[in-house]
Amino acid sequence: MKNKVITIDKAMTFVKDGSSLMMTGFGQSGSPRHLIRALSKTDVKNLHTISDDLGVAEHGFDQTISALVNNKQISKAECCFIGQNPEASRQYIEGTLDIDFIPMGTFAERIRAGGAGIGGFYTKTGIGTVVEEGKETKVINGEKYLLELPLRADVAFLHAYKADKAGNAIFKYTARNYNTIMATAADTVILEAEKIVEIGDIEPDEVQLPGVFVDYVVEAEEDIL
Amino acid sequence: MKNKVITIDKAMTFVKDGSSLMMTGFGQSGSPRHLIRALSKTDVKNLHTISDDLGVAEHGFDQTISALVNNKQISKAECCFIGQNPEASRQYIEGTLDIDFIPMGTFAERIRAGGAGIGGFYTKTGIGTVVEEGKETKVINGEKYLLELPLRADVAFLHAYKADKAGNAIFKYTARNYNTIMATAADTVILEAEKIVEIGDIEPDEVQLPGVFVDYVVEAEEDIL
Amino acid sequence: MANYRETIAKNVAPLLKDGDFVNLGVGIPTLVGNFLPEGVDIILHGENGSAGIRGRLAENVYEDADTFLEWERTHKGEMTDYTVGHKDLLDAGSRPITLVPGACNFDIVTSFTMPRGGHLDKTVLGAMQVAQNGDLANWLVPGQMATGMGGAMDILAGTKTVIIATTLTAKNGKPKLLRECTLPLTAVKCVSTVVTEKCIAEIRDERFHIVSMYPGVTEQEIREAIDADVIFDDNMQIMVE
Amino acid sequence: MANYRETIAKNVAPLLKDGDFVNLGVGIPTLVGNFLPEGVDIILHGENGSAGIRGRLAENVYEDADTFLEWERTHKGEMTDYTVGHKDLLDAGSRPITLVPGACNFDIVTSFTMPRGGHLDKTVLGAMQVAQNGDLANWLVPGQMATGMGGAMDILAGTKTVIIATTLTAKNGKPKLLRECTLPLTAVKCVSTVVTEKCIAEIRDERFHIVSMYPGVTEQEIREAIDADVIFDDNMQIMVE
Repeated sequence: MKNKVITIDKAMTFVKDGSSLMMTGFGQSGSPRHLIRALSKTDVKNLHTISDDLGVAEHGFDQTISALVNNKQISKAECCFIGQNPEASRQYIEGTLDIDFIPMGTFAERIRAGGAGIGGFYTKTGIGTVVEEGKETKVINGEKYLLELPLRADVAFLHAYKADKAGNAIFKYTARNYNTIMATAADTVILEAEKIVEIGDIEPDEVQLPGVFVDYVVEAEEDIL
Repeated sequence: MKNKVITIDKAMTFVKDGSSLMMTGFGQSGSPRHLIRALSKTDVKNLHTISDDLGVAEHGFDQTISALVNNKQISKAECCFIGQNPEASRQYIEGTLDIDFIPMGTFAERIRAGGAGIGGFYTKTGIGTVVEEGKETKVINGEKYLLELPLRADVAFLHAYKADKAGNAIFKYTARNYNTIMATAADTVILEAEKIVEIGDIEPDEVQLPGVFVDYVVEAEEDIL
Repeated sequence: MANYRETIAKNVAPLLKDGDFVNLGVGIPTLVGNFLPEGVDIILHGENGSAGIRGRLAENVYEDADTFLEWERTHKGEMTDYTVGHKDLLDAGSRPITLVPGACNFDIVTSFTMPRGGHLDKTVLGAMQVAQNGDLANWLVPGQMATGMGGAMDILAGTKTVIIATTLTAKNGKPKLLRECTLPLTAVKCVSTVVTEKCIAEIRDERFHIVSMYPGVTEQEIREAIDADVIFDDNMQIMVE
Repeated sequence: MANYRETIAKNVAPLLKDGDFVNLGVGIPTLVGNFLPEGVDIILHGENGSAGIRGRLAENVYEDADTFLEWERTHKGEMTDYTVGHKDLLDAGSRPITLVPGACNFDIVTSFTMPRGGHLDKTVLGAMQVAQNGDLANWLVPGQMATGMGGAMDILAGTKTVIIATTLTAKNGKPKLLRECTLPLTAVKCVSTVVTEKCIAEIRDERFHIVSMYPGVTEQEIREAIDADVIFDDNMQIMVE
């Protein structure tokens, strides 16, 4: 197995102006904060982000995706919820940040489809709501469904508790969230890990994300924010 | 959490003549052999089985699904591969066993759809082959896809290495295979486990199949076959 | 009716049955967990990836950035477990939680397989408007509130029983139980029961059937507060105080 | 050319590059693992749920039912690990295997996300027929062979590079490389390269481009064995003996 460990500076070279960027995390939980902090210190702009939410703004936890919102590095966001980031709401209502709101289960399923070679799928989520607008519908076994299409990105940022140098990863509790699917749906997948171990130090059955989906591994710094 | 442990005799009462029955296992690996052996000793017939294959017949390993084939308890099978069971091939060519062959990735995805409330999905698998016959096609982003529909069953038999009494389960190596999806796609889900432990004895992050998907847990007997 | 939020939560609790797998929305629904009778064993779903939530941490580690940062540093990696709290063990509102024995964690795809696939027994959610056909609006006030729908639409798409926990009228006194919703919908024909501080209404045959009332509340008071077809059950029950 | 199966496998091996994630089909493809050059690090995919297969167990524990049963009893639960073998660690042909350090196991959905989602770099499969447009037939002979397609169609649907390892002609001497397949297809326009015991053919512009030949084999011999449009490369290479 190949050693995929790179520096965080090297990791930043994969994100360019206008890149589409998936980031894991559900609010505070499992956010790739070290990669995001590094990206917030670059001049990269016009990002098209694909993430559950736009981060948590309260109490100064601004190294989640909120750091990129504050810097106005995002021009277009596909996400599910921004209720924990009033600044994102403000930019959205002002019209400076374009947001496409997607129901969370559909969002997850679209990313999974993007990574699994599924061309589209039918779901009942959103039937009879604004989510249905402009979408194809189909009646299957007497029930109406919406057609939803896959989502992919140029780059994905992931966060693990532990990873071996080949990218096999383990998560803690609710930090697993989008890691398993975003790792499959981006051209370049960069995983930050709180702890990096040697290849062979993780048992095959303990692995929660196969390393074959990961392109690069970055060591998260000791501090949290 | 509720204690879901029942006897294997009680488990057998859920399978009736004509029931549709999912069984995990990929050949020898992860087959719910204890439940299958018990079922092979009942008079239940006309089963509609949904399983990767029809078992391994060689060297007398006839407590995989092959036991049900030998007994002619199956009238209709949806599966991917019968190359390890010549008796199934014989019954199929003779016309006494009706088999619908499904490509394995499509088969897995259809079961997953059945368990996840997905009404159907588009895949490229089988385009231009007999698998395409009679199916709707759709061009998405310039590429042609087949529409595939969900699969569900009345009952599912699963096999775990270890489970707690609430059904949270852990598998070994390649025995995990269909457990994670078949547990979601049947009305009654019965899990046999080589080892049953108390609720709380498995860490939340170690669980590979959430107990909420499992209805009943049966202790596998000490012998293997 | 000093604390109407607790009154609502207390009256939702008896609707949850032993063994139910339930998702509780933010706000009043979250309080329901405090009022479950002894011996009633409910498994709580957290859509960010938990089954078996015990509840939020008693201590408020989110008081300020320094406190939380210090807490994160001492609750990371292998340092603590699910009974104590961990920086990576949060609820959908990003607050630290603990779990019960037998709980498990999973990824977001598995988490939404649960409601969308019909594996969740019940959900308790708040509402801005409920229509007599069961339509629900609780996510968007055009031009005013823009948070996104989160997981609500998916949870409603597949969950068998949807209980709404809400005040009978809005803060400005306007009815929330209506003939038709005027706000953008979260889901159509999904609501089973509405629990308010004054009455419990079941939705059947496109009407609100009042099955229980708070002591001292009159039928006329309820009729005036609901802008829809209302039927008072012959076998009227009394709500828990 | 004493052992044509080994000749084919030896000549497939150089087509696999360091770091490739590869699925090897049953038969000749499985032999390829024996001929990888030192230092070439290939991750082998097992469609029943492994990435990082080392190979089958050296000992034949499948000799008879009693031997295997005894082996299962001593290789179960926590008794052994992936370097030794385990009753639940099998390949797609139900044979016990071991894994390399850094290997992992996963469920069937994840396993097929790999090929169908384009995460597998290469696959090496056998063939009954290959057409000059890249169509492949390798799963069904109507009325004679009925095993099912297994995972082949899904692996072919998403894998970037498809290498066929097969004899140039069938046992009865009939060509396998054809203008059009006559047997039911496994997948359309999927084959990149065909490695046989006499030549290596790349498929480009709906023709077989012969890029390498076995020592002593003549162009005429190859032309006669292929019932399709054939072009001999100007820069012809010599196959490994």
